[in-house]
Amino acid sequence: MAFVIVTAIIVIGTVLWNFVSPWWFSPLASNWGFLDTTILISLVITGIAFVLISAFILYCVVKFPYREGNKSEYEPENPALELKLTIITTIGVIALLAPGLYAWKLYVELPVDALEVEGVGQQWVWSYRFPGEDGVYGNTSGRLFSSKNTFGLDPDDPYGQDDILIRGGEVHLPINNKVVFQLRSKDVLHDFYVPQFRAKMDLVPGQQSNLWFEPTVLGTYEVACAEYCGTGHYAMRGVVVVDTEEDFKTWLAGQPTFAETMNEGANGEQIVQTLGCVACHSIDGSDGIGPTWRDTYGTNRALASGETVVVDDDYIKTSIVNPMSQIAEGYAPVMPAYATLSEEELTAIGDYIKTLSE
Amino acid sequence: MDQNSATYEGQKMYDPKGWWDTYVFSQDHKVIALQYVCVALAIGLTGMFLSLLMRMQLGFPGLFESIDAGSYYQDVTMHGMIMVIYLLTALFLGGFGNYLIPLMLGCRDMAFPFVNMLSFWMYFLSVIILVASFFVESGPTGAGWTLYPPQSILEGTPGGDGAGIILMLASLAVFIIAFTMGGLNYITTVLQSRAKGMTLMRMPLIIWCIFLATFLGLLAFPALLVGAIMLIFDRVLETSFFMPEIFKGGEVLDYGGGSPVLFQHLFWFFGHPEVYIIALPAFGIISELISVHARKNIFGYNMMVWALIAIAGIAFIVWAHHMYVAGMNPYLGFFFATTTLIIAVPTAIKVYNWVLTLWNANIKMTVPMLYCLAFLVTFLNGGLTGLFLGNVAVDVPLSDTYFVVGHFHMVMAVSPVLALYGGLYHWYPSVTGRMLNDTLGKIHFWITFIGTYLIYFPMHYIGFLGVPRRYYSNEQYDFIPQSVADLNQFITVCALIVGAAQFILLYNFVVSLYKGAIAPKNPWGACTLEWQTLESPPGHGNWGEQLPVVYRWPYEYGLPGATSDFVPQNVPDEQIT
Amino acid sequence: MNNYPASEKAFLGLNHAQVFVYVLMTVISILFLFITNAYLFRMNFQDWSPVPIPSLLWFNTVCLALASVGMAWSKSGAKAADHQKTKVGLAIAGVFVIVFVSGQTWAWQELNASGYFLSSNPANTFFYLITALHAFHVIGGLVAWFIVTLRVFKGDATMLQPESVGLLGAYWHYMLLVWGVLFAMLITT
Amino acid sequence: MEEQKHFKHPSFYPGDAPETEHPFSLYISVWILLFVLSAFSYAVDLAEIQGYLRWFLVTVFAFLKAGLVVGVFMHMAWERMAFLYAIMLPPLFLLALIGILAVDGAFVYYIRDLFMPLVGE
Repeated sequence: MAFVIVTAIIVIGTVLWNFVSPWWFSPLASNWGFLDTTILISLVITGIAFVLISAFILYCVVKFPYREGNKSEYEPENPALELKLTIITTIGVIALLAPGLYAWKLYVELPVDALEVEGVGQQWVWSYRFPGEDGVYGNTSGRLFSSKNTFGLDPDDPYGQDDILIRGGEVHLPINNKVVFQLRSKDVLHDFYVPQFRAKMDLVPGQQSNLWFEPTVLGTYEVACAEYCGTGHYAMRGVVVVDTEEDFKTWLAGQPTFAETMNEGANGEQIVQTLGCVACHSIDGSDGIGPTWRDTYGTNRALASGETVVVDDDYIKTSIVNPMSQIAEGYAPVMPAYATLSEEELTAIGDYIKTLSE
Repeated sequence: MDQNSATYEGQKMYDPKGWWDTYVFSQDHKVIALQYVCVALAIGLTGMFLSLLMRMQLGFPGLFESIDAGSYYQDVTMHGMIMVIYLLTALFLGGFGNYLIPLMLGCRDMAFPFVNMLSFWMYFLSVIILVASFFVESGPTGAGWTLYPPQSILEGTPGGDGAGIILMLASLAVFIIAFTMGGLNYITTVLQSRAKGMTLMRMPLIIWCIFLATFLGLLAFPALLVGAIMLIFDRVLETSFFMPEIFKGGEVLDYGGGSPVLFQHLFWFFGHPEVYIIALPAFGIISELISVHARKNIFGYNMMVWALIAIAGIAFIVWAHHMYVAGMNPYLGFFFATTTLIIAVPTAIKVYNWVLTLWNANIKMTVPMLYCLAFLVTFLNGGLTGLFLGNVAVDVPLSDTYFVVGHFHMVMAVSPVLALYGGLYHWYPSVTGRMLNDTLGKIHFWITFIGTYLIYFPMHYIGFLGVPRRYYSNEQYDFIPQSVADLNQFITVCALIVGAAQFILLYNFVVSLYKGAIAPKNPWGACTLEWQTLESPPGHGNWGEQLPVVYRWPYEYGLPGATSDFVPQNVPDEQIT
Repeated sequence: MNNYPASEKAFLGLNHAQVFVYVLMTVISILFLFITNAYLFRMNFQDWSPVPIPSLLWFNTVCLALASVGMAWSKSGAKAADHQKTKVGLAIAGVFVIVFVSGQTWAWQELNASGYFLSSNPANTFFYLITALHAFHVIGGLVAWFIVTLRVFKGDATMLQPESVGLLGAYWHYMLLVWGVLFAMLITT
Repeated sequence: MEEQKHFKHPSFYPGDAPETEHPFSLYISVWILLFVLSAFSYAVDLAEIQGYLRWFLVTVFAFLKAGLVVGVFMHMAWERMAFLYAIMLPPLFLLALIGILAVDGAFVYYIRDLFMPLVGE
């Protein structure tokens, strides 16, 4: 009897929970409301099945308890009943599948009149590219990546010169405008996911994947990485700002083109953003995978080896080029070596860290 | 008759001669089964401990300084791999398969006892290699249990600098060899060594389940083997099977042209049948237990067998439902969503047949029956949420969130483990000749059932909210409210309690071995052959001089006209009273 | 190999060892099917440049075929209870398989010497991987051959029965078949 | 009640059960169905449907016919059939991997050709 009561509570609780749960869909901010509808359809159909079958189990347990000398009914088979059940199940499955397939058709057919954005993932930062005035992306290649050409654009491609590059993880989008995201990755798998937009797609190195949605609510949304991408996976946070059409245009006009970025000198802040250093080293003083950079220059640093060093230009450079040599105490030895940065770039990073301590 | 006794004499020559032969390098399927169970439970405890470490971090972030992000991901990886492969696959097929196949089919041993022994020792070796990876420099691999490249190959991944990933892949390769040896044995035994009268359609359902699961394994594991070999090549020899151009640590690496999606195809071509390799034996255990303890014949045996065959077949063409948002050709989604939802129909038939077995039955609420019923509830819950994830568009907002974690733990962790415990309580008397303690069993049951439901059920809802899985901490995100952190704390407390409760089972096992009530020969009144042996527990060779002869199907409960409410399989019609 | 009685109706009239080996062959087929699959998937991509197949491979193929002929010879001897013929067939088969395996390693060295390194192109990697995997399985057969031959020379007459020689032969014919398919794939793509 | 004493459900004892006679009409209707299905197969040829669709349709009709024959005429042999299906069906599905991988491989090639033409240079 205890089993019946407890299980009945569990089943009723499971159903009621859907109405009282403090956790529910994040407020919708895109055109993908239909995906929520399909989830609700699924919830209703599966909920009915769950309650009916559980209730049947509990009824049987109550109705047919063991009695000494009693015998169960001998009924090995009932093909008619099984056929009926199979048909009912099939109908239920079709009722689930049909809206799902329809929604998927909408999801994979990319609109042609949409704004195009390329999303590029790397450990552990997001960056974006707009095709610029000519509306055509320049060619890219995985072989052309460098700490300067962080998008791997072909410098000789005329289409690429006016491509607008967004480095640093914050992208703006115009409201009520279809957006097609073309996604690629520099290193490992990532996944572009904004909970309020519902849409989601993996970024795969060496190929391109697509995703489209239409932002419908103004505001600032967080981008989370939804495909495990290494130690900093949970810290790979980006921001999407949904603007009005005009604000968006103003913002976009202020962003550098590829040609401009290739000509600018080494800028420490830009480098640490594009290399994704800030995923682990915070600039606001909070603790991360690595030590923070806020107010750290010139302080003493205890090392895992037991020594103590002063955080100066030399220490910073060594820690970038050969991080394993001087691991700070209390932190895991997980930082990759950035051995190919030029002396100029290293100095720029050092200068930038210095500014965080003023 | 002559033939039987002659072979009995012949078989006696193979009786173990010393301590080593009896307990260590034994070729007796029952001892090998016990060895499998013990090793699998030991490594499973390790896996559970790792999961508790993860829960400590999620529930109380930063409380344990030793759990940093890197080691958290290593724990995640090893927990997944250990539980899926080294615990559940090994325990169901190596443990239950070895013990039950010869006993239930009425033969003396596996077809190739020596190969069977080799299979266990290879498995043992694979576990040793796996455990060794905890002790190498920078620890085991932290690439996630799916071992997706490029992540798994690159240095800089948690545990990626040392030999962790190589040991992992080597261990998998050895495991696959062990599984193949065991699996060929099970197939041969089922095909060849059945007792007289034991036609295929008189085999207990659990044997069908193990047989089909073995078949799935034999056909699916080579995909993993090929993937693992190619992954080792990419890692050690710097080839580019799966590796495209990669820019990492400020430089372009020496790879190019490969496709990470190819590995995902190979992995899930193994990975999805693997789900059924675990689920089918659990189905089998439930089919046995529910019939025995409800004192009623299983409903729709034929349909059950055909549903199993259908599940085993369709299981091979649903693999890419794990990859809807993985960057494969999106139009494949239509195909895989359809096949995935089709597989729901035979699975539903199985559930219907279990619950219809309860109708007009004579239900004994024994401990195994409790586990059975709890399995039905959790499997129902987990199976139905599977319909969300298999349905391609519905999967988009839910994939890679806690909804997935809740779903697969419900369907692949809680329900098989409940079936497993039910099976352990059910067959313990057959193995040891003693009963397990009922009170302890019930305490263990309640804590496990309610605890696991409380752990995994709320996860679905933070999945709706969009909390991504495999996050070391959620503190950075504004869309994740404080209540999620509170929930995580609650779940961690539940997990600790459930984890501690598993020691009740261990205690019960050990103590009942010496102090349990002496079990009668057929304590549950079951029809299947493993309870009809001459001695209980059965000795080497199982059957004494005479092999049993089978006269009926294995679920003859409540036969009209018979005085007893069950008729064992080896009782001829004339002897029914 | 097995000392326990089978049920009266064995599956399709096969004995235990036959079922074991045939199912094993299925599993091996699946393994090669997967690798072939991966090969066909990968060869489409832009960075693929085929390997020139060393002509030595043709010679090796003939050797493997002759080994199969040796096994067939041996089986016909076993059927006729002609022990001498059985032994001669076994010996011929063994020699040719050893030649095959050494020929394969020779071909690798040849390729490596002419600059087709394992990791320089996916086509090269696949060539080495596929041939090595096949050779590995052939060596497995060689071990079985070694055990059988050893027992024959110890005077174990059961090993000269058509069943045991035939089963060993079946595995080798099968290896030839697998090699035929793989080789055809390697030279045509 | 005497009859009931050794009651057995016939489907579990195929060897013991008397051969059940099918009504003649069943055979007739199956024959007609077979003819209809064959007609469909020919219709595919006549309609000059080409490419994958043709093979798909032809295979589907062939399987349906096979299923009918197996299901109705060979029901006595279904123990053996269960077995052969159990063994033959899963490997058959492995062929799906070949098809799917071919489709997906072509897709990756296409994507790279479109967006990353410099790959491989």
